[in-house]
Amino acid sequence: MTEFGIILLSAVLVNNYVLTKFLGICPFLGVSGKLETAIGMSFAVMFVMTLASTASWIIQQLILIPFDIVYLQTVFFILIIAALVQFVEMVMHKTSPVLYQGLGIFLPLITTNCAVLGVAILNVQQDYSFFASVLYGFGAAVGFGLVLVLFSGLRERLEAAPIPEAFKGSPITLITAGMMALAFMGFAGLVKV
Amino acid sequence: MDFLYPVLIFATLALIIGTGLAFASRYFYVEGDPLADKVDALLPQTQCGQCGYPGCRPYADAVAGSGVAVNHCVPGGERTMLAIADIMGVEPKAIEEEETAPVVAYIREDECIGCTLCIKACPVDCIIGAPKQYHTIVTDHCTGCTLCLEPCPVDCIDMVETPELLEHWSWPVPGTKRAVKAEKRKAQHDGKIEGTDA
Amino acid sequence: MTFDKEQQKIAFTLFVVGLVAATMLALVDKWTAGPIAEAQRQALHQSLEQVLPEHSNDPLKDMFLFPIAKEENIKIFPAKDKKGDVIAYAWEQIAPDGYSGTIRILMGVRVSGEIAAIRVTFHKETPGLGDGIIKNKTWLNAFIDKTLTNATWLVKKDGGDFDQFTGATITPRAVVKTVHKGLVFYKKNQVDMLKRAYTVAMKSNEEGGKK
Amino acid sequence: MIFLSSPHQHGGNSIQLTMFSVIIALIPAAMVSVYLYGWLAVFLLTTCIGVSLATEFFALKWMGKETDRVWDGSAGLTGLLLALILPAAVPWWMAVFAAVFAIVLGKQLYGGLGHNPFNPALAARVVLLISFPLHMTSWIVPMHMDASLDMYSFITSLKFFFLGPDAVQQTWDAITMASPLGYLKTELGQGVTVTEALVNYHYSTLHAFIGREAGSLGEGSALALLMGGVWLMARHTISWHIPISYLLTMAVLAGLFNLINPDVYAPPMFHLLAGGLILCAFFMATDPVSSPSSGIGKIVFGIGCGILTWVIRTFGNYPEGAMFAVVLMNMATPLIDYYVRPRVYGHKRGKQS
Amino acid sequence: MPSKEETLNKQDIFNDGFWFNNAIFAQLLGMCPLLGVTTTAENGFWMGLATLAVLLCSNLIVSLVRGFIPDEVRIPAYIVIIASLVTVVELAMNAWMHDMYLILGLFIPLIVVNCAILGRAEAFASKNNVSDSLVDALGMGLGFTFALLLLGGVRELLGQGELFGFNILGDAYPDVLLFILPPGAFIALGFILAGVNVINQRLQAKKDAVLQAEKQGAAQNV
Amino acid sequence: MLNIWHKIQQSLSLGSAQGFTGGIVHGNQYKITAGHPIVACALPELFIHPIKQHIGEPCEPIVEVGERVLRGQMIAKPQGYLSVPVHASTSGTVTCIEEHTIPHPSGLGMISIHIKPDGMDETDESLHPLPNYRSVDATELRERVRDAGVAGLGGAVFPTFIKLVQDQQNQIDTVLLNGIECEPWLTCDHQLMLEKAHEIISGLDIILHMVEADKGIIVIEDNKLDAADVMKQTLSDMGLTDSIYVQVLPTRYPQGGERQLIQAVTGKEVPAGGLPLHMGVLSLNVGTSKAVYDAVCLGEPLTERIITVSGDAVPKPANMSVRLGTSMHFLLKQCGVEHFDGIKIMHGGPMMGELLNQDDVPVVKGSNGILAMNQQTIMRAHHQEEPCIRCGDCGDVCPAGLMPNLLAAHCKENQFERAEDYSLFDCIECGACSYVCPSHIPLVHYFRYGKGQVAQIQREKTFAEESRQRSEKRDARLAKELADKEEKRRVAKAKKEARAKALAEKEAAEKVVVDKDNVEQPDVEQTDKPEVKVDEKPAEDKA
Ligand SMILES: Cc1cc2nc3c(=O)[nH]c(=O)nc-3n(C[C@H](O)[C@H](O)[C@H](O)COP(=O)(O)O)c2cc1C
Ligand SMILES: Cc1cc2nc3c(=O)[nH]c(=O)nc-3n(C[C@H](O)[C@H](O)[C@H](O)COP(=O)(O)O)c2cc1C
Ligand SMILES: Cc1cc2nc3c(=O)[nH]c(=O)nc-3n(C[C@H](O)[C@H](O)[C@H](O)COP(=O)(O)O)c2cc1C
Ligand SMILES: Cc1cc2nc3c(=O)[nH]c(=O)nc-3n(C[C@H](O)[C@H](O)[C@H](O)CO)c2cc1C
Ligand code: SF4
Ligand code: SF4
Ligand code: SF4
Ligand code: SF4
Ligand code: FES
Repeated sequence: MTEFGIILLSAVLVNNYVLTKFLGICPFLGVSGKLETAIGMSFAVMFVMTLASTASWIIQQLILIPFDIVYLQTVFFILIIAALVQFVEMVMHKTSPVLYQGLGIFLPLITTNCAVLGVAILNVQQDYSFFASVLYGFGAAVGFGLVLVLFSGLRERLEAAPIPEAFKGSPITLITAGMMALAFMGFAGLVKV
Repeated sequence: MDFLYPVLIFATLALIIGTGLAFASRYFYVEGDPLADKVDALLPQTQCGQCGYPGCRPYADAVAGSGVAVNHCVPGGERTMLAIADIMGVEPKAIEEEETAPVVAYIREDECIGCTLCIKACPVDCIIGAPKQYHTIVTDHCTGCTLCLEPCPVDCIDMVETPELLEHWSWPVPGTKRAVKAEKRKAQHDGKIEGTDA
Repeated sequence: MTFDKEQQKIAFTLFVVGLVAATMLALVDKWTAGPIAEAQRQALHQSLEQVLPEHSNDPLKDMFLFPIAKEENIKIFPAKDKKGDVIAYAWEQIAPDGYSGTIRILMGVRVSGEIAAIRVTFHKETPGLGDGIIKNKTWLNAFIDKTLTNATWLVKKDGGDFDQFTGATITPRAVVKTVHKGLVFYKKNQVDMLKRAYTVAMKSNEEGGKK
Repeated sequence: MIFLSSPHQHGGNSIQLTMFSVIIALIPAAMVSVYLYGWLAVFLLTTCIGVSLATEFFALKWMGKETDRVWDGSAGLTGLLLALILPAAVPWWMAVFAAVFAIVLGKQLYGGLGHNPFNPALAARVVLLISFPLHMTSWIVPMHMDASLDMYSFITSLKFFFLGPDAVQQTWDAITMASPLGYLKTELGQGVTVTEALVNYHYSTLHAFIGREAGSLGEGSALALLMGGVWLMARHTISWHIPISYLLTMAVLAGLFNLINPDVYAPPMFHLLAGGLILCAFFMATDPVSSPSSGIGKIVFGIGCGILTWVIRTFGNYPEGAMFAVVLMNMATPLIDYYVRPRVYGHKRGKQS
Repeated sequence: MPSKEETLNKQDIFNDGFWFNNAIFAQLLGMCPLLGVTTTAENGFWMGLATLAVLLCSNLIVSLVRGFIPDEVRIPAYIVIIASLVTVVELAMNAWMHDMYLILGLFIPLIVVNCAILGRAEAFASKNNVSDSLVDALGMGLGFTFALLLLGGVRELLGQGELFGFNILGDAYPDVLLFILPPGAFIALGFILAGVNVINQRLQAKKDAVLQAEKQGAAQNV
Repeated sequence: MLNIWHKIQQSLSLGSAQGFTGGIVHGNQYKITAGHPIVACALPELFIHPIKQHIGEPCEPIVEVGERVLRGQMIAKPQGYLSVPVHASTSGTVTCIEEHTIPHPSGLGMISIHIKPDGMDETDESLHPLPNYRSVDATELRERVRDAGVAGLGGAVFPTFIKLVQDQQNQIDTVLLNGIECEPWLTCDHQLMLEKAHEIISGLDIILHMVEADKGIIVIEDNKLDAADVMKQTLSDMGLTDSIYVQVLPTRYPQGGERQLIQAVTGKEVPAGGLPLHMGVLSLNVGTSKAVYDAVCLGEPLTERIITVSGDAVPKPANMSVRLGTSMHFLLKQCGVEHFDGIKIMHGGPMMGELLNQDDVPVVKGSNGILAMNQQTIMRAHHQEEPCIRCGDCGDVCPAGLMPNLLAAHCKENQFERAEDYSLFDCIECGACSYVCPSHIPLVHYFRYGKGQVAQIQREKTFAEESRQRSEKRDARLAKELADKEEKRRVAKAKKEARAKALAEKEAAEKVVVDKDNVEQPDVEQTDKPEVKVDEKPAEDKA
């Protein structure tokens, strides 16, 4: 039980994907403009990442290792992820046009979200058990979602601020992300791995 | 030939996924465009055609359907543009024409010859009058779209500014004298920077 | 729902793309497999070179497994002179109690029980504080020629012979403790290790001979 | 025509008044720092405040704002607080770096006073901590502890401040020591129990309270800080919500775990008095700009700070968690403001409109 | 965005990819490798080259096969193509640049999902002919490499006082660890982007001035 | 100790049995005019009666230019339900009926009846006194209150008769008389209570009778204890202590706000969107109560009210009894103001009142105070806005429990949806937030701006919706007309055909088929037409 708690804590806070591992930065910067969208995106990513880590574990254990074709890892994983995302996109388009609109062009971009492929690869590198790897994927996504939502809150506040011309837009956004990363350094060592 | 395994395994997986996607694309096919409705709801319904489309709904369809720019509706003003840009998820664009004070059409009745041409032009039916008699515009219903100006053979229709009503008066944006002055100074400063840049 | 021509095309395209991609990769893999193995070997070799004294064999080739617990082995890389006598060993020792996690140390020990050299191969210590264990050459060199007896295996702060870094005591403490543990381990298993080194060598010689 | 809406009367409070009352409230703590570290404290205080003001001036000028805003007190206060949370051992260039960082990145890039999402002084300190961990985790031995140390005369201090320990023929280890929190953290890692560690350190609650332990400039004396803090609360410059909920959460958490295992978890009184907790709770977590603005939001903020501080202190790498906790909660401030709102008259809680 | 089959000015395409539509500076894409591997200029450089190689090949292949791939599987198909190219690069680096391979680590397979690459495949290569696509890839890839090099240089210089491993700022320079840690990466990039903003504003101002002059000239001619 | 707990409760906005949430304590500018006996203001040269002096629909003038009117004569009659009449304040002749500036922040004008007094001050006696009100039916009394033009004198000028209703579902059990007078400078209610205690209490008794309530509470703040004493004394003199009592509350602004008052007295909150009535409470200003008494027992319509004339530019501040329609210029002159340059006239108190840009504005029913302030005093209060430091003081004092800083920020950025989400419309515009803001942000101004914009957007939306409907109707009509025409043509054609058919009886059957085709063809063309037409129009327009 504690093992799982540690995996979760580590993935969410200590080794946060965005702020310490530099994964999934593009959507982190791109979809954080509005709180509602950020929340929607968080859930989408949570869903996809959990699925991705599940799928990658299965593929790794049942196909790649038995057939000794680990060098095909990247291709296998990305194909599965791309298909998964496309599927989610179709379903979402059909069932929830509002959410679909909100996530807009970013749904396809989940495919190209490093965090998703990253979770798949890191996951199998860590030799987790099946349940642990699913949890790890979920935890990483929660970490992503958490900082995304926090960040969107901050950005909404920034919108009203009289920021100097040269720093308006992406520069101040990045600096704020940097400040968040600074703050997250405080979690260092909570989990020693 | 031991490298045939991986090739086959992978190609099979690709085939399975391809098939799955093929079915899914059929099954989850989405029709229609609920977006256009949303955009339409935002438009002022002036039906003036300044956007280059025959009315508000067609423009909404064009915006939602074929990605036409969001800044064509002049009467809607900046607010509408921003709202549309927002739901379309695109960058807002500046509106070319300036927003003007609200106007309504007014017929100089003694010059009117009662030709009824303006009635036919008015998209919201707010001109009353019978043939050969002078016509009047129901000011409260006029959207100020100016479509009636052109057909009038004797040019007896003017656009007049609507007077400010006490009931409709609302507080302007706050700004004390000093604040206004500070803003001006800031603007000058910004201008100066640009000036030196150029 | 039908599986009409259009749909077939979708599935087929992906199939073809997959086929081509996989074929290409399989070929490339075949082509690079050798160089990759060589590169990995080289990398390991380089670090071994740093901790082992001059030798004339290939420690990688002579590597043998040594049991430290039930079903748990460590890899030991022996160094031999021209005559084929073992002169030193290298193995990896893990310090679990670094400031922010484990520290892996590759230590080279002469048969006589003196340290040839140590290198840290992996750590997560604070840059600027704990990372002296890889950057601070003087500190690393202090370990050379130390034996169980000719040094007090503690940091200076605790009354030993090894420097701590300013503002960071935990990291060196962990390293010193672990290297010490390694030496103790060596002393205990000295004989077995030697035996094993020779049996493995013989075996491989035989195999080599057979081939 | 310029329309002026009611009210046409004003209570007389102003930004300047607010900021200067906080500055006044910090004077006792600043005086204690001079008592503990002598000229070093004076140099650090003047450098931080001076550089903050100068940076603020140039930043305002560069952005085309009125430069008389420098005197609204906020930059001076940031500088003062920054100095108070730095160890006495930092050299001049680190103080300058921190002050510039605080004002430029912490504040002016966000549009100046009122717009910065993070506490500028704390952000600057975090940057220093991760950039220069050595300087930021070693503490000059306070004057009263080892008067034999030739560190506190004007000239020596000056040399030390500008040229470093070598210039005064001191080794770093000789003039610095561990703070109670740092010491405890190291010892616990060695398997020593809390009680033993505190005895070894000669820790005394009374000393921690009146201000004789090593640490950052301003965090020495809980008494001096409390005097200022309580005065501010009485003046309504700060509200009670954040300090009380913060300290209470800390006390409760520490107490609870101390009951469970007193060998591993430090007692609540130690936690409350150690490190910068009081300073943070009264002066930094309460920074109005970067904390929530409703009462109930402030309570949530305080509780969050308390939990995070305790968790980081107890399980994290860093001996002191207060600073990180506040910056982390700063991040959550917009969300707290959005989701945790006071109940509106005539509405049920949680339901708007 | 060019959507017609006409041949575009190669110079424009290159400029566009290298600067005006730069993945990093303009689109904020491909941020992960940018931030993740740029602790030194050298790392940034090699990462950029690896990406450039993949980008060139993927744009080439995608623009070759663009007619044959149905919309529904466009993304999976492109991404499989890209992924195999990346794997090739990965295997090659592992074989012949083992040290760099170890440093770049996870970020090599992640080139697959570098938004810039798929983005280009989608937005440009799938709509343009081979030569244009290649020029575009070159511009984009070099632009990306430039950005990586720049950020890597800044971080190395400020963080360690060195550049490509050479000591630049002298021994007295205190290493500001901030810049080699994650927060510093974000902050340094923020400042670089601010610089880019300023440059773009100047460029725009110049362009406007030129246009203005042309207009006036035209008016006088009339 | 209790006090501390009280404060904690308030800060937590848990709500409390006594007092209301938030609020501020003012200075004591009221002392300037406190205790000054009411003096009658002289008759001016000209009376100006705007045709709307209450909340609701405007009245319609029923006098003509040149007509002679008497004091108390109805000169404008109400239109619609939410409306009360306007009466002449003295006898004289109507000189003109035209637009005149009214006390309104916009500085805009309204149709007003100008009356030149003849100095005789003759009274119209068409309303006969009803001193025996207990025997009169409530409905008749209600009519009387309306005919007398009584509207709330507490500031909101809501037609009083509407409030005095017996509702089946919500039986009123408590009537609160609002003697709070929490605006810092005003003392008109205070003085009224001192001098007209009897009338006020009788008025309350009438009201209790009308709404069949059994409890009346006169609520007074503890800075007017003398008034409370007088009230208590009068109550026991009149023997009404069973049904009516006086409650003294600690002084705090804006306790006089209806909802705050109810919260302070009963501990209950009026639900959002609800009325005090739904809580079984009715609150009226003490002046209104006196006006009800005048209307019922004396048969006098509302033609005069008590006004505090004060401010730091007024040499002789006073509480005056002023006829409605008197110009403020005249009023201030009476109080010693000579030069009108460099002073600003404020209508109402400084917290809720409005600044006027002119001085020849008439006194209306809602005027409870006229303050003349030096320009500098005003400008000091309206100090330049500085950035919000998010101190939260504004939220602490907000009686409605809002977060004014965020609300104002959203209004400023024109994010009105967000602002509404933050309960913009629950703000009562009391001004407490602006009063305490260290950054001098005109918060209330932002809210007013926001509310105005929201209303504007709503109007535009409604208009757009109407336009759409009109446009659709028109399209339908055109289509129908077209179809009708078509039908006619078809019928005509059919007839013609029939005739032709009759003529060509002998021709072969195939031909009929062709004819049929002919009939259908134009049909197809015609249905296409409207679309084509719509399509072309904008093109023409552009050309
Ligand atoms: C941010 C931070 C990072 C630290 N990193 C290390 C480290 O990597 N290695 C280490 O031994 N001590 C590290 N320490 C220092 C320990 O907290 C502890 O103070 C030190 O090891 C005790 O050594 P001293 O007795 O020389 O002060 C770090 C402290 C802080 C605040
Ligand atoms: C549309 C509307 C309807 C009202 N209806 C009633 C009513 O039926 N009964 C009542 O007692 N008050 C009614 N009121 C009066 C209010 O409750 C309140 O007394 C009045 O607006 C003045 O209060 P204020 O000065 O606090 O705003 C109504 C007010 C409005 C705006
Ligand atoms: C902020 C605020 C303060 C008010 N202060 C007073 C006051 O001091 N005295 C008063 O009679 N009415 C005051 N009112 C008006 C009351 O809300 C309410 O309109 C009045 O008690 C109803 O009585 P009326 O209809 O007789 O005027 C205030 C309203 C608001 C919104
Ligand atoms: C009660 C109070 C506490 C403050 N605390 C801080 C602080 O911790 N750090 C800081 O930089 N400024 C502080 N300030 C000053 C000011 O709010 C700060 O400069 C702004 O964050 C800059 O926008 C404080 C101000 C007040 C009134
Ligand atoms: S009257 Fe004229 S301007 Fe007004 S809506 Fe009709 S056509 Fe448009
Ligand atoms: S078009 Fe002009 S002339 Fe003709 S009816 Fe209309 S107003 Fe009269
Ligand atoms: S009182 Fe003023 S400065 Fe303070 S939070 Fe409210 S608006 Fe901001
Ligand atoms: S004016 Fe509105 S927001 Fe301000 S204190 Fe009064 S009710 Fe609250
Ligand atoms: S590069 Fe785009 S998400 Fe990582």
